[in-house]
Amino acid sequence: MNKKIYLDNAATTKTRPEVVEAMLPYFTELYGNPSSVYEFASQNKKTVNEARDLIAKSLNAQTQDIYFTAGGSESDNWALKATAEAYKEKGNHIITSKIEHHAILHTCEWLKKQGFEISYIDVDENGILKLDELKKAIRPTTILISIMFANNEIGTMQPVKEIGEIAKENDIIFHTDAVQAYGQVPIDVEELHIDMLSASGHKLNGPKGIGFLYIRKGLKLSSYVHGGGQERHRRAGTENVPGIVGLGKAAQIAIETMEERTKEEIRLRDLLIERVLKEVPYTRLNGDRTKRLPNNANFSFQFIEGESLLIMLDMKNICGSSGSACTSGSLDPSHVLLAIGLPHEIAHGSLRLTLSHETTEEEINYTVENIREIVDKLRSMSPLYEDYLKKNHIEID
Amino acid sequence: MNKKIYLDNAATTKTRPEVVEAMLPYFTELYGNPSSVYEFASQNKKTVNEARDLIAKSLNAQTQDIYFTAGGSESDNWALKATAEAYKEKGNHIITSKIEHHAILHTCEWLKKQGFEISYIDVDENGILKLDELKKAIRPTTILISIMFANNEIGTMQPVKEIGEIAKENDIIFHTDAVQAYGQVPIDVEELHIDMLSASGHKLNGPKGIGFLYIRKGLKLSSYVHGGGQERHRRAGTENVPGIVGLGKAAQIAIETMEERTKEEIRLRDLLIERVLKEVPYTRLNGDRTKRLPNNANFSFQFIEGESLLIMLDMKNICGSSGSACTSGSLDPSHVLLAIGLPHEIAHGSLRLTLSHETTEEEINYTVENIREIVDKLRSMSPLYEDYLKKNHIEID
Amino acid sequence: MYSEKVMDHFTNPRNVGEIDNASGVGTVGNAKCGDIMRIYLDIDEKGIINACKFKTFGCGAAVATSSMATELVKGKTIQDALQITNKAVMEALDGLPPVKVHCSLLAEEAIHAALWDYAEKNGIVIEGLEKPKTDISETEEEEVY
Amino acid sequence: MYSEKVMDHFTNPRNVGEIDNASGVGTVGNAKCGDIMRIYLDIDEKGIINACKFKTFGCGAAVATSSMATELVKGKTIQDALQITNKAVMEALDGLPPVKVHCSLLAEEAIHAALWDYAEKNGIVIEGLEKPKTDISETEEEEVY
Ligand SMILES: Cc1ncc(COP(=O)(O)O)c(C=O)c1O
Ligand SMILES: Cc1ncc(COP(=O)(O)O)c(C=O)c1O
Repeated sequence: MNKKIYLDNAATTKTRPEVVEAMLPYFTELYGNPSSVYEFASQNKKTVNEARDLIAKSLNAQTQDIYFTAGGSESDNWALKATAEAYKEKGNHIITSKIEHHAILHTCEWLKKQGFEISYIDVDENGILKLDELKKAIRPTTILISIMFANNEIGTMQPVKEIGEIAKENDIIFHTDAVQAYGQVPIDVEELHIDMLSASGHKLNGPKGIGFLYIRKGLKLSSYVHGGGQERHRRAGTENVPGIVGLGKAAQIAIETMEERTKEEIRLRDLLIERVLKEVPYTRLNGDRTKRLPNNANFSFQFIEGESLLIMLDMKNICGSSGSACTSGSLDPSHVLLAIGLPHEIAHGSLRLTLSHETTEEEINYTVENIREIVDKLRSMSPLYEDYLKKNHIEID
Repeated sequence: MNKKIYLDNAATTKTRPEVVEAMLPYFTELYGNPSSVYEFASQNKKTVNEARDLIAKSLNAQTQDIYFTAGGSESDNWALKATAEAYKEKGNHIITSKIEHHAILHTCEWLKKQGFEISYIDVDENGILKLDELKKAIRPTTILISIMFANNEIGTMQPVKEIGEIAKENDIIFHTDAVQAYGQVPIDVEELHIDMLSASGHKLNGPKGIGFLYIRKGLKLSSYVHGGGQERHRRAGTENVPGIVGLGKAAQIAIETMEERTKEEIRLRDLLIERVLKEVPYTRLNGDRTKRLPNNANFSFQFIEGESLLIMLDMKNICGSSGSACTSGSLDPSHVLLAIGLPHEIAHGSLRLTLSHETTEEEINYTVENIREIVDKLRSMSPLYEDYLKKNHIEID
Repeated sequence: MYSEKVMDHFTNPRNVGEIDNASGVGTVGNAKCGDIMRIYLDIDEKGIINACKFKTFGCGAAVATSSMATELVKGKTIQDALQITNKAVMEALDGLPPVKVHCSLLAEEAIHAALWDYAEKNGIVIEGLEKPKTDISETEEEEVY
Repeated sequence: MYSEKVMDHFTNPRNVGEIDNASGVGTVGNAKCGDIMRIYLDIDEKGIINACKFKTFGCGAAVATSSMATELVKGKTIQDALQITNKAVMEALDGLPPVKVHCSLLAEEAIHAALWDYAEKNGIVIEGLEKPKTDISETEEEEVY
């Protein structure tokens, strides 16, 4: 295929043309600073709040509880650090999981240096949080539970409602990193007892550099970026109006098209999973078979290493990833794959393919065929495969 | 005039069409995550680093010392908080000025709560930092001097070189908030001994929601947004590629056109200043007459209040501001105008007009005429003016 | 930011001016907070407010509330004028942004101050009228979207 | 990310395979770090490396350095082969990204390990050859733009 086959939508997505269209006027025409007095700019304040309103409704939240940020990482940092700061009188204990994104994990490490204690709850072999361990980890000093809604590598969705209930029963604030889930699956912050929620525009076909943090009314979080009075004095900085407009539009489309879109994504994802598992031996699917994001497939191919697989797929115009984008380049295998119990050498041979609404059946079939060939080729070069064959007296060719 | 006359370019600017043009491909075509392995995305990494390189060159800095952020406020917060964190063993004293932007002042207040001591240096009646006070404020525990390059309200430019030298002599880190200056006046971080510098895209006809922090190599600042390994592990979050491209393009144009552009802006600014001072009685110019940003004029009109002036100008299609955009809506008069010694009631009656490369002489003349009329009208309604006239036995009409 | 009514009263303020030898004059607010309102009343022997003028140093809302307050007061008896609350002024203006509510309080207070001045000048006591604060500065309310 | 040379040697690796009854075989690296290299040498009685094959589990750079290393070794004497450093391998590949430098070290080490195996099998001592570490894992260098 000459066309690029983009199967890395968990890393980032193509901004929808309608989203760009919606943003454009706010660069060169309606460019005013929303905090300004004159009509020309106060219109922008309205526009920003319309986006806020739309996003709030999509979560069953209050409009004023949505705060725009520069993306998922800032939202995660803000949620954790500000909670720690605001509630440190109550306690210094935070609970999270072993499979969180680094925006959570590295922030927790930083908080640990400031004197906070962090419990990292285990997940089972499919990546699902062990609820009994969560319950056991709760202390009188626990101020926050932060568990991601869906994992960015293996796509596993957590029992968020149960977690929310546990948090509520114990009067602990519950934050969820929904960067991968928002726009992909329905989320109701009331029903799920979510107190804070992070999301990022570029994961839902919106622009990069914009996201939001939902903060339930009543939480006394301080601001993270100090300065001007924007975002009800909680997040300083001239509003990224085009970004906010783009995020609002992307959210609107994602929510409106969710049912139909994800139905098709699930169909193609299942085709991908079934074919790969059937046609490529010594392969496993990572993550829960059903409790997973509609667009996520994650495989481990024994005896081969992920990066070489990725580069060879790239040469066939297929974009995939191994682990998360922001840790590629690192030599460590994914902490998520290790947490679900994979041995290192198998964790190294993993491939994440994440679909979009533009993915076609033809693309999936082409991808499967190339995976098969490339895995074959790499195995023929692999000393691990050689050892395995010899040990088990298997002859090939 | 039917056309809008935008004279609030210190609040935010129109994104140049060339900038939008440069950004567009990165939304819907080259949308890949720069951290990804495949060719499609690693191109973006190159693009991002080209922008980084261009900005570095414009400051006479090293490419790897430019770190992209979400804007001026984040840069300011990062610079101050990370320095405080990294150098707290050395000392807990920070020096800044009384006329900084709130992104600096509110961060300092926050740091004070964390146990840091802050000295706020006075400025003279033109807004110029009192260097002797700065010198006297230095203690063995001083770890940081943060003084803005140019003030956002009154446009006064600081003796940055002298400040840099004082910092250097005393082995203190020097940060400058150059959000208003970058792209308007030449800046050489080597010559001026600047260790850290904040800038924001939307102040130089670039996009909103993007900025950078220059951090001189060797400073051991920790990251502010923790997470993925972007920006050399110092600022997590998927890169805002379109924003970075836009900032790069805006910086390029701003630097290339600086000489010619600011020459014309200075001519029109001086026309504005001269006509207003001559034609509107009881008026003063705030800020230094010559050491000021090319595009800034800031007046105080005695006996009237700024907001009503702004709204009436707005009805004549003229966009201006009183004080900074992010504090309008606040009832307090500008801390900057108070710091240069204005009494409250005069500080309340101030008007900031900031020009762009698109400003015309016709617009300036139209603006002067309207200011004259509106100030007259508001004075005729003012009890302060009434009192003044009576006290001085002045008859009008 | 402002309702159409507010904009109308701001740009075409009613009753701007002074009244020579007014029955009562009240000035409230202070320049520090950025709002000063002065209200002049012309009250006839029957206690009817025949004319009411104002001068205001302040924001758009301050001017508009002054204008509206003078309109509401005109033609009223002293007792009726006393009943005009800041709420009534705000309602008549189709509302004010939360940060501007204090302007309407200022307008109410200015009327009271002028009535107080009238009472003092005439050595009478107006029932229900307390000595007004001349200096009203509210703490800013949190902005609501 | 990779130079053209690296891509060439990665996608068309030279000398992939095994040598039956090889004179020496060396395996270095470990699966934990994600790189394992195995080099087979066929050394004739004159001490000339007649053939050299490899198998590698690892990233593109690991494969490419293996391929290049086997190319450099082929036809060399044992002593000349010993002189082939990781720098030489990198240079021959027009460089490697900083995070991948350890792959070239691995390739150097794999040659040494195969030579060591050859020496042990033949009960000889090769001058200048120390017992190689079979497990090389460098700490990652900071990325440079
Ligand atoms: C001097 C100064 N510093 C910092 C900022 C904050 O920049 P931003 O609004 O892009 O966060 C501004 C503008 O608002 C400014 O003028
Ligand atoms: C689960 C999760 N959390 C947080 C992030 C960080 O989001 P961003 O890169 O927009 O800062 C990501 C994506 O990178 C993610 O997948």
